[in-house]
Amino acid sequence: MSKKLVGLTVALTTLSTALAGCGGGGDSASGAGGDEIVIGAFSPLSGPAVSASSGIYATKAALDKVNDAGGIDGHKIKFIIKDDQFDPAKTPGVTRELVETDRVSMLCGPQGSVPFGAVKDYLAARKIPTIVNAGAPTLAGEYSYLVSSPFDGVGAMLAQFAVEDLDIDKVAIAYSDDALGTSARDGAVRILEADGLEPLGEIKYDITATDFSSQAIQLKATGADFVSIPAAQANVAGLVINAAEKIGYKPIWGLSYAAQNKTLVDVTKGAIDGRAYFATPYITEESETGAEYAATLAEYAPDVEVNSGATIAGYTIGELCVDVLTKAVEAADGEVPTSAQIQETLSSYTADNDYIQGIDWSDEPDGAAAAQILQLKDGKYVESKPFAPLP
Amino acid sequence: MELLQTSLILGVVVGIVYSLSGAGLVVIFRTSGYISFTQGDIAAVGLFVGLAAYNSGAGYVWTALLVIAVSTLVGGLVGALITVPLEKHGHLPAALSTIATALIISGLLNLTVGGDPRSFPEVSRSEALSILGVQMSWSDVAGVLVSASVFIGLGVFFSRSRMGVAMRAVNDNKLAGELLGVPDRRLKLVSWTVAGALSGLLGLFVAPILSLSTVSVNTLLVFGFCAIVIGGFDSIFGALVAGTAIGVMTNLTSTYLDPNLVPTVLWASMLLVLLVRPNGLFGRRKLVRV
Amino acid sequence: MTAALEVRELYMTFSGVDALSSVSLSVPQGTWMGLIGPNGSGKSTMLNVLSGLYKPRAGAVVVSGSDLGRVPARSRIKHGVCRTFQHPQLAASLTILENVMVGAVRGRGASADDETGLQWLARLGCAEYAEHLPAEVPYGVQKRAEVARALISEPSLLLLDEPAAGLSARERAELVAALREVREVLPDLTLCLVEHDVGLVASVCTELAVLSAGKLIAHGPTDEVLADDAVKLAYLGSRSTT
Amino acid sequence: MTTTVDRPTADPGSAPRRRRRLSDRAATTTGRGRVGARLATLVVACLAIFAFGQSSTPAIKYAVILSVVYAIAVLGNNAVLGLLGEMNLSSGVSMALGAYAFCYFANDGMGVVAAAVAAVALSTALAAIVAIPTTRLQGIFTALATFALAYAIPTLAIYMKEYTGGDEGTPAPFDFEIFGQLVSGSTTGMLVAALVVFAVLAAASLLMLNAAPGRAALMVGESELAGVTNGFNPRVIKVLVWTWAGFAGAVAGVLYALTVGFIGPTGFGFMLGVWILVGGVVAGARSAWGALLGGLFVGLVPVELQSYVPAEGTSIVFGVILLLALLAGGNGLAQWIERIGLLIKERTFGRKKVDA
Repeated sequence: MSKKLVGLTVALTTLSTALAGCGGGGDSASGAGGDEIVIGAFSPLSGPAVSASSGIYATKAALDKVNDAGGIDGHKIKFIIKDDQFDPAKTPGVTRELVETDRVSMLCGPQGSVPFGAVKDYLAARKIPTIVNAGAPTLAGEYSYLVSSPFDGVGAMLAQFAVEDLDIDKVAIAYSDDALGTSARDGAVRILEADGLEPLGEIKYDITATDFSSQAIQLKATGADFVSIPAAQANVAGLVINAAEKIGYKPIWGLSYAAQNKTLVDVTKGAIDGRAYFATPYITEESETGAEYAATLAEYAPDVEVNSGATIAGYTIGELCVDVLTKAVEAADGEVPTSAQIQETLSSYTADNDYIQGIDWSDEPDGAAAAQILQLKDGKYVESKPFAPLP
Repeated sequence: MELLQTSLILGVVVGIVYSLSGAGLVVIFRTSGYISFTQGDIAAVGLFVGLAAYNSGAGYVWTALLVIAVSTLVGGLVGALITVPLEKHGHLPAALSTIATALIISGLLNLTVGGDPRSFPEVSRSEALSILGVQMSWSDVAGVLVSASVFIGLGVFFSRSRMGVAMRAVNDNKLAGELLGVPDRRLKLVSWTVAGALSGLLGLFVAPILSLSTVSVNTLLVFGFCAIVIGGFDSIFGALVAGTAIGVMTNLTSTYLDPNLVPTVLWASMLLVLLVRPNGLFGRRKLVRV
Repeated sequence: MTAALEVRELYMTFSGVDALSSVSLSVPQGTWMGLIGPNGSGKSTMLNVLSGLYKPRAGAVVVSGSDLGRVPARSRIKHGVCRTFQHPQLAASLTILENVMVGAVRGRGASADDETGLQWLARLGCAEYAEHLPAEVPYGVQKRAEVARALISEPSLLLLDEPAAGLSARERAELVAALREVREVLPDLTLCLVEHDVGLVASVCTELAVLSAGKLIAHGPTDEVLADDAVKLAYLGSRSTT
Repeated sequence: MTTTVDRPTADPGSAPRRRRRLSDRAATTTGRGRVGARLATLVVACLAIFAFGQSSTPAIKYAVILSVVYAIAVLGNNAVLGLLGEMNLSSGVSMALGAYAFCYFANDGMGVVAAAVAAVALSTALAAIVAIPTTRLQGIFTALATFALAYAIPTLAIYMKEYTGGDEGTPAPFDFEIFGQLVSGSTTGMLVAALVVFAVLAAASLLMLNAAPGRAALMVGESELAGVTNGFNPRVIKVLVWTWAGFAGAVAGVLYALTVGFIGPTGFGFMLGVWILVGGVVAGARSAWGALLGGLFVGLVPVELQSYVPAEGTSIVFGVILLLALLAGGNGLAQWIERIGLLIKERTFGRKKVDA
């Protein structure tokens, strides 16, 4: 008996060592020390949240464009994307792989507030800086830098737009009881109160619900002419809007870049065309810079939806990463920068360029302090109010 | 007051959809004694085929018929090829095989059509009538009417037709079906086919509201489960009443309590009903045979 | 001396139909009583009431002087009541001996060890199957194992539910021999035997009770009851009337 | 009086001495008996997992650790599945309870060990309370009630955000050290801690299965009527089995929190309960060491599979594996491995010697 057990143990151990060899050995040579700048990100490439991954493909397009133009001072960027399925139990695993096996020097555009929340402390402990593609203000930290405007400001800007530009004082808010939803609500309330108003209703919804008729009824009962749902993703915003319009309630809708994509237009069957406004810190496809963006995307990521908020955000982050890395390479005298050098660049970085306005990470590592208002008109997003600082 | 009555009316409308989701499950439970976890995926296959036809120019009626036809076929195939043969190992493996089928179908759908939600055609969004100040679209009216006729049809089927009576008997006693001249296996296949058709029909009402994705019909399944548990497993009528009650209850919970408590309230009320009436509100009390 | 089993005015109703109606009988200690009657006459119902699985609508069940009305089924083994089932109820993953020893855990023979269990199995003629699983042994052995499990709990009242149902002629003969062995070893045991095979009942029991449509129509010494006209009528039923 | 029925294994002439011992064949089909060999297998399996984890990349090691954590939940759920034959879809709920309570206590200033003990105690008590109504149900009713509960957990966690951190989740202790070893993430300390806890619980469940508690649970699970008439209280026994499952789930939840270093509501969706159940079915509901296979099925296979199958299609592979397991009789991989082992043993030593 014991002899067989020993045999079995040896066999299993050999097998496991062999398996481990297959898994790990391969890519270790291509890590740090070469000519490449190795950076990474995680994203839901599969699973229920897969539609959010357009952002990472856009980030990659921005980096590919630079690589094809010769890289940064001769250094090519190696961008490694891992799939975490938007599942915070999987995120730490793939992040460890990026940091410990692939030895990335920074993360560029990993997606999702909750997944990033699961690794924020780990990355800080490993001193790996990250430019995060997510909106929760609590994610900002010593090593994590936000690009997207804080939802507090987005909510405030939409409320301000309704009251001052559309001249509507009957405003209601719909929100989910999470970090994004509540901060957007608080921002809107703050602005309304400053104008001596108050929201006619603050209606809560559950993003996983199958029935939004209760919210529709409550919104209709407020009698508001402008309903703001700043933090909603397109699919949820679509369900809320559909439920309301179904019972004959057709207000003007205030949304943000989170809902700015074809899913919303498709799900609502174009019913809100002309009645939907989006607060976003990102460029439009129609703008001058947007033309270059669209051309790059058409070349490097042709399958990705061009005028989606998530895609534009991802691309912008890619452009920012290039800018940051360029400065870091300069600081490293033309060599591949270390994580510490990138972190140093980030901690004093400001951006006021074609793609993004109002970033000053030397002060706080939070997102763009400026945004514009777009209107959905004939299926296109057109500028309704130009870039302005968030109220 | 208007808030309350609107909540009630819309609760009934959505509750009837829940009931319909329960009805398909009851049909399978009646003959087999377990629950299918794969009905939502069967519906999704039908809906995506239907949507493809619609996008290439088929009218709504043809689209709807195609959805039901495909769901019927897929439902029948899943029952005939996978689940019913596995019953020889017991109810638990058979029920688990429906989970396996659900995983396979959803994987295939994710590979082929992807995860993006998209809109699905409906009967008509224009207003048909107004009840107590609540507007109802033609889709709502069609949903209520079709569901009502399905429930009446199933009720008549189970109480009048030879096969329906045999279906009722077969779960209690294997021989009963044989005595009525309908073989056990055929009854089960018929129930899977009918359940497939019902899930396709359900999908036609769900997809326009929730938008069509690989999981949209599935998310309703838990409400169907609760409807039949609360209504009583072998009672089609019970599913109707309980589904409607759940629709109203969830709507009121969402309006007056907190939307994030809806699933918890659902679970608690289900447990409560089971404790007071273990066979559901309208289920027959079964005698323990010793 | 108190009777081993006394049943007073027992009523049991299923959805409005009386399955047992005003049944009263008294069985002295050490008596082996056969409970017979046509299908649906209430025999099994009676056994289920005695073992506590059914709650009667009215009436009392008194065993060795104590009223079991409020004693749940699971506690009756402590009062010396134990039973077998028409279809053997053995745990499929426990060996025959382990199944037998289950009777000792909560029964009155808590001190019984494996040797006692083996002894009972040997007396019932199935010791060699002790370490087999129920699915591996003949049906007759499964039924006798249930008897052994009941006996190891040291019951004063043993209820056997159709122990011969489904057995071959040879297995029936083995069962009768086994039951006679039991009577020799435990002369004080009171037995209530529900069985279709009247011949088998008559060869084992000294008393017979006859149920028909929920009513007790006869109770007395075996030969007297078998000669009773009412019993013949009830048993031969429609055949005698045609 | 001797029986004349022809049974090849019946041999009245040489009655074995230890009558309770199961034959190898019976031991394989029931998952009982051969305690010594099974304990040895358990230890070997744990050592093999340790060797595999140690020799892997940090990411694979992390997945292995999570697999061992899931294996603990599978182990608990297997008691409900294997002993009572009930379908429990709420193992993820027990994990969520344990994990949330642990983080709450730890973030509240309690020491890590004290927080873990308090969390497991609280979760086990809650599991017992929920088990009281749940065990009144049977079969498919149990499955649906636990399904509805599992479905409710993520939104309930958001509702109770004061304690759970809502959608943003809550951090778990990530600097806990024991014997100078850091127990967090993909450290060796974490791997050893998870394996030791698993081994202890698996050994306990193996021993219990072969002792009085296991026999009582089997009696009630496989033949409730006989259990009742022989003096067992099925409700009490069922509540105890479910409480054990809740306890194991809570332990897994605590270790999960330590491993991941963070918990959020989306990690505890109803699919987690489905996976844990399916892991038990695929690996074998009666096998203590088999629970490790179940854990790997839940924790490692999905990660590894992505290298060979497009990520969107991995669920197809899972569905097919589950179907194959069910077609093979639903007894699980562990039993098939034991059967093959038995076959080899019989071939090597001859049938007679093996049975004696």
